Amino acid sequence: MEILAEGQGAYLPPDPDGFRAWVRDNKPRTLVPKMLNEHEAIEKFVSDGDYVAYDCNYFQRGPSSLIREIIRQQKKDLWVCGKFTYVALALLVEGGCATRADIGFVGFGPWLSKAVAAGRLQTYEYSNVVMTYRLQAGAQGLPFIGVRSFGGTEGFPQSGAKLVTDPFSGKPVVLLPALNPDVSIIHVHQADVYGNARVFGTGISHVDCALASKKVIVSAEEIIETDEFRRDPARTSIPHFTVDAVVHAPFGAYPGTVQGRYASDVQHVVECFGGTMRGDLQPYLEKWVYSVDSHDEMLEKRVGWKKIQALQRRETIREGYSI
Amino acid sequence: MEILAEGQGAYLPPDPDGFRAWVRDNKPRTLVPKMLNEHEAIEKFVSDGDYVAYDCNYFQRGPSSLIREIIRQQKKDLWVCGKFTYVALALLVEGGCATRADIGFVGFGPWLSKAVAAGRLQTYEYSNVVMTYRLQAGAQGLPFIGVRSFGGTEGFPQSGAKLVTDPFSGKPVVLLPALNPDVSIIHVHQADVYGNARVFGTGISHVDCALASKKVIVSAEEIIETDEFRRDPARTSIPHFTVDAVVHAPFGAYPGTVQGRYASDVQHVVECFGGTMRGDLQPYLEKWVYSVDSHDEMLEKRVGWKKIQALQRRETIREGYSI
Amino acid sequence: MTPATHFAEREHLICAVSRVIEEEKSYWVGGGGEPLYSILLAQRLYASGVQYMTEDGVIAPQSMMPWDPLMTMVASRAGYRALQWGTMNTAGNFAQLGYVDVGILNTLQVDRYGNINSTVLGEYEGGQGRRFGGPGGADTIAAQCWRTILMTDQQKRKFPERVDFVSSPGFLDGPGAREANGLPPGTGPWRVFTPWAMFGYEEQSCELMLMAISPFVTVDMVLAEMSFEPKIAPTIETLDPPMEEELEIIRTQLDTDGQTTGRGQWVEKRDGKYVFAETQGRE
Amino acid sequence: MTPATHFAEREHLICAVSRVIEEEKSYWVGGGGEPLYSILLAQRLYASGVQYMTEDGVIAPQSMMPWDPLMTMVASRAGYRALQWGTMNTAGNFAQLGYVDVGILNTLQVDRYGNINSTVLGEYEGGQGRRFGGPGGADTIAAQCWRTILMTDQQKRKFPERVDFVSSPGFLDGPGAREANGLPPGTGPWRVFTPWAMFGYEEQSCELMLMAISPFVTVDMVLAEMSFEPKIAPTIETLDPPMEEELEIIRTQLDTDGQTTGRGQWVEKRDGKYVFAETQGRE
Repeated sequence: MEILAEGQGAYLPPDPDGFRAWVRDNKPRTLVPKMLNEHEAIEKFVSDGDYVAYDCNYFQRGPSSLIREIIRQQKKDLWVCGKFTYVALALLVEGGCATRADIGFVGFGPWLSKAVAAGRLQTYEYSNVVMTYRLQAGAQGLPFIGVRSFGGTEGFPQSGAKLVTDPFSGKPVVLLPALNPDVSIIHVHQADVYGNARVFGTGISHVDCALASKKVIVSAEEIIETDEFRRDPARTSIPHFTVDAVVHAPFGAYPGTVQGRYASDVQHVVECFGGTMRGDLQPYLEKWVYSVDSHDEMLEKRVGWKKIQALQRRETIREGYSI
Repeated sequence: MEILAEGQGAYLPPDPDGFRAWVRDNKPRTLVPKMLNEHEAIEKFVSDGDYVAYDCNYFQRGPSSLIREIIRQQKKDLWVCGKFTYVALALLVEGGCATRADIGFVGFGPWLSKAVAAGRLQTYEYSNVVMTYRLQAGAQGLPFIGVRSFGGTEGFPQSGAKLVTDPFSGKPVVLLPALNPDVSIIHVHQADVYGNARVFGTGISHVDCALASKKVIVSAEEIIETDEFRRDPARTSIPHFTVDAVVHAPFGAYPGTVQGRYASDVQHVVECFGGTMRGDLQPYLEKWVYSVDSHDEMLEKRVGWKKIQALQRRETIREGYSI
Repeated sequence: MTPATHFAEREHLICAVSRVIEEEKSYWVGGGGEPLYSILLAQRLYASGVQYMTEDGVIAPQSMMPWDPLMTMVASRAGYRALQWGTMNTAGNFAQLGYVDVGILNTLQVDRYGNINSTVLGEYEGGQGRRFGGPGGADTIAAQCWRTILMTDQQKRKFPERVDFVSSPGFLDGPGAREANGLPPGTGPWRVFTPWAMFGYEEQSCELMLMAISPFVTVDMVLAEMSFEPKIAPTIETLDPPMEEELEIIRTQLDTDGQTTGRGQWVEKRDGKYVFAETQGRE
Repeated sequence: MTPATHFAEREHLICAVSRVIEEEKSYWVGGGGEPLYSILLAQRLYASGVQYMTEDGVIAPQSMMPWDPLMTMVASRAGYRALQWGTMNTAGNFAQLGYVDVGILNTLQVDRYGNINSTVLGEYEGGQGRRFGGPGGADTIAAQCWRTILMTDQQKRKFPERVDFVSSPGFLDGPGAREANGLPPGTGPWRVFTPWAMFGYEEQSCELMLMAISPFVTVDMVLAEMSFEPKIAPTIETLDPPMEEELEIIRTQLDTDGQTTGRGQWVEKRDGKYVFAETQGRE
């Protein structure tokens, strides 16, 4: 199994044995209550230097309130899993939190060019599916997984991938290093206090994120009884023992949408996106992050009940988003 | 990526490119009606010499009526994916249909020893999860997948697995060849006429079986409208374009159970299992397969309405088995 | 159908792509913008049963109209009444298995061999180039769908001899290069559409080949907006203009405020000929 | 609890295993038989919150009692009110990730290094051995759970020096062999229970070590029913007999017709001592 080519990008080295040892020593197996508020959860489970994954993004069922809390707490030197993301990376970079990113897709604009040119952000190049495959391998406890794409691109040399000879067919195939983030943050429709969680509708890689990560913070629109999970076990997306903290965060994906619950706030999205395109996100961060103490305060002081109602009113589809 | 050891067992060689070409040329993408009766489905889509997978088994939401039809049509030289199976392999061997099996778990007893000793059955050794991992790789279009088990066993030399040096960590890891069966047969709770299908409750590898196989026959307890799938798309287990034939088979898992629908027939199970333990399944095959023309005739003449009702009556749990 | 007399060149682009969409093929499209508008238009006029999937694992939806620019992926209206919901790997796996015939993509740059850049304009090394968002799903689409359709603008800087960065693979360096890098055989670029032209690829050389032009430009105008000379098909066809019925759908259901299609130049029929319009924008 | 005075040795086996089950650990057990009865008994008496999974991806069920011998995996009563339902790979992945502390397994043979045979008695090659069903889920359980508990009978043929076929890995050939074959470090055999004895492993040599015997046998009786001489712990404990409360649960909820536990020898208390009984079977 000859190595034909290999990327030279830095990557979080796959360490399935180390991950297993972490799970053995840190993850309770029984039903342990894990409710924390957003401040406690981020303070306790996101450390400077962590590799951070989140599922979906700032506008689409993402853990937006937790992303803002990371910025509010000024976490440093984070390495971000940039699959299917958009402005979240921009906010984390401009907030001084993120210095590295594995790129599937990230929001572009002057902020990105400036951050890269100034050396404030180091990027490594992948693609969205290549990143979700890496997470799948991490979620299966494997050191690597093959993929039939990515070979021949100019992202490949900037990555941790290798082109090898398939020992079964003799043909070339790309191997990707498994990814086990230090922490993942995932916004869900429903969770219980122990961390059992349900996501309705499509997602990017939420289940794999939870299984692959050493630390997992779930924020949930609703907290429900554990017995509710037992009534329809096929609907459990994430089982409790993988989760470290549960944050009750109604409108936690704001300004994004949560399918079947509320629409995204168009005006806010334009404001945020505009900041990335102007390359100046500080006013946005000041208004929506630094000048409020918490997600709840932001909802109350910056959004208001009337808009909250309007966003709920605009989301009129229910099919598939409840049991 | 050195090869440290490799099994010497014959195996269906992984051929992701060949599988892709098959899909390109044989799988309609649009909603094409695919209803066939069991005779037509097996006649058309199971060929002598095929590698056959089925999900679950003769006693547990398996495609039991289709297995009997394979025997009735005296298909020859089948190579059976023996994951999590039990008497089904015994029936296929004693019916003269199966001559090879990849073994995860199969029903034992004198029939097995005799068939192996007489050279009527060639076995290759794996384990249940090793086989479902092989199917997963096949269902992802990959040539192989790693696994952290199987190494060091005496099944390994009788398999298609290889022990290689992980090019990322330098540690040894087992690689399994992907498995793309020629045909898989899967019994489901609900399907539409195009092949969209739902399985409720747990399963072994039903989704991966459908995605990994060149030809897919689904038998269903109920045929439902396509719009029913659209009302809860997360519940679709198998999408239509992977399926070649849909057979309406109420009680298709008989004598086994279908969760939420009917219990297994204890008396029948004992009769069948007894045949495997005595090493004489011909009376069983005569009574339940050869002497009836079809599954419907078997239900009518050998089972009867009273027992059908009783088996439905005995299955009293509904939670999780409907929408 | 009635040929239109006043339309945006980007509307024309969407109409042109919609007409090559085939009912019996399966598609992977981005979550918004021109690629999606093209297939939605085709569904409504030319291929009602055609099925598409998106990157978040939405399989064959019946998206709720009118389309909203913020109604991107992982949104209820975009995934409405799909046949299946999964995740990104659901989409990736189906493509890797060969179940997806055609991918439709926007691109920043495309070169002679159909390579796609969505990462950087200028030098990647050193960090001084102008950075973009990366391949997203395009790498998988370009590698694994049997064919890809690219959509871009007809501008010199969009058609360099070699893209500044190969984010997603075209034919890479030419015949055989995809397979040598582990990509599935029999796949690759198929068409490039701009508002002004339709390109294919010459089979043997894998090089971009001009096949058709829009009725409001000439071959020379097209070639002037490319940094390299493409192969030229023996016969250059002229693309049909948009039809009123197509525009009606684009304007009332797909891009109701013209956010995507309103940009660029407008075209009108004057003295029996299609020419660039004096009036820009919808009436 | 009240020590029982008349019980099957297999009932004793189940009780002994149930007492080593720890609430804060997670388990993977087979879908029926002694391993499952042991954890169900523990749930009812010693570790009410303990969670187990089965091979078909049932995570932490509240199985409906009484247990039915045909109520194996993929059956509604066995998976009732679980916290999650998945597939075999769900179970396999959790184990591979290190989430499963203990696997409990039946075995046909176990050897000095804890290797497990469920494939063949006699020679594999040539096909003349007596064939069994293969490892099933045991290979994964034995490779990936942090510890494994084996359950078998105390018979010479069940304890050969080397199993006829290593279906699932114990310590293979001794220290380091698991890691050299790609298995996760820090895992391996932990206990072997028979109706007569409990074994562990000597840490340095990885060899089977007798740790405790049942109150109705002697060390010599145990050793006489092994084909090799195991290590012997410095102190040999005596296992407690079953308690009436345990037997009540086994007989009314778990193995109501004695199909599994009724086989083998029965034990009774006579003159203050536990001895093999004259009366076999439940009263």
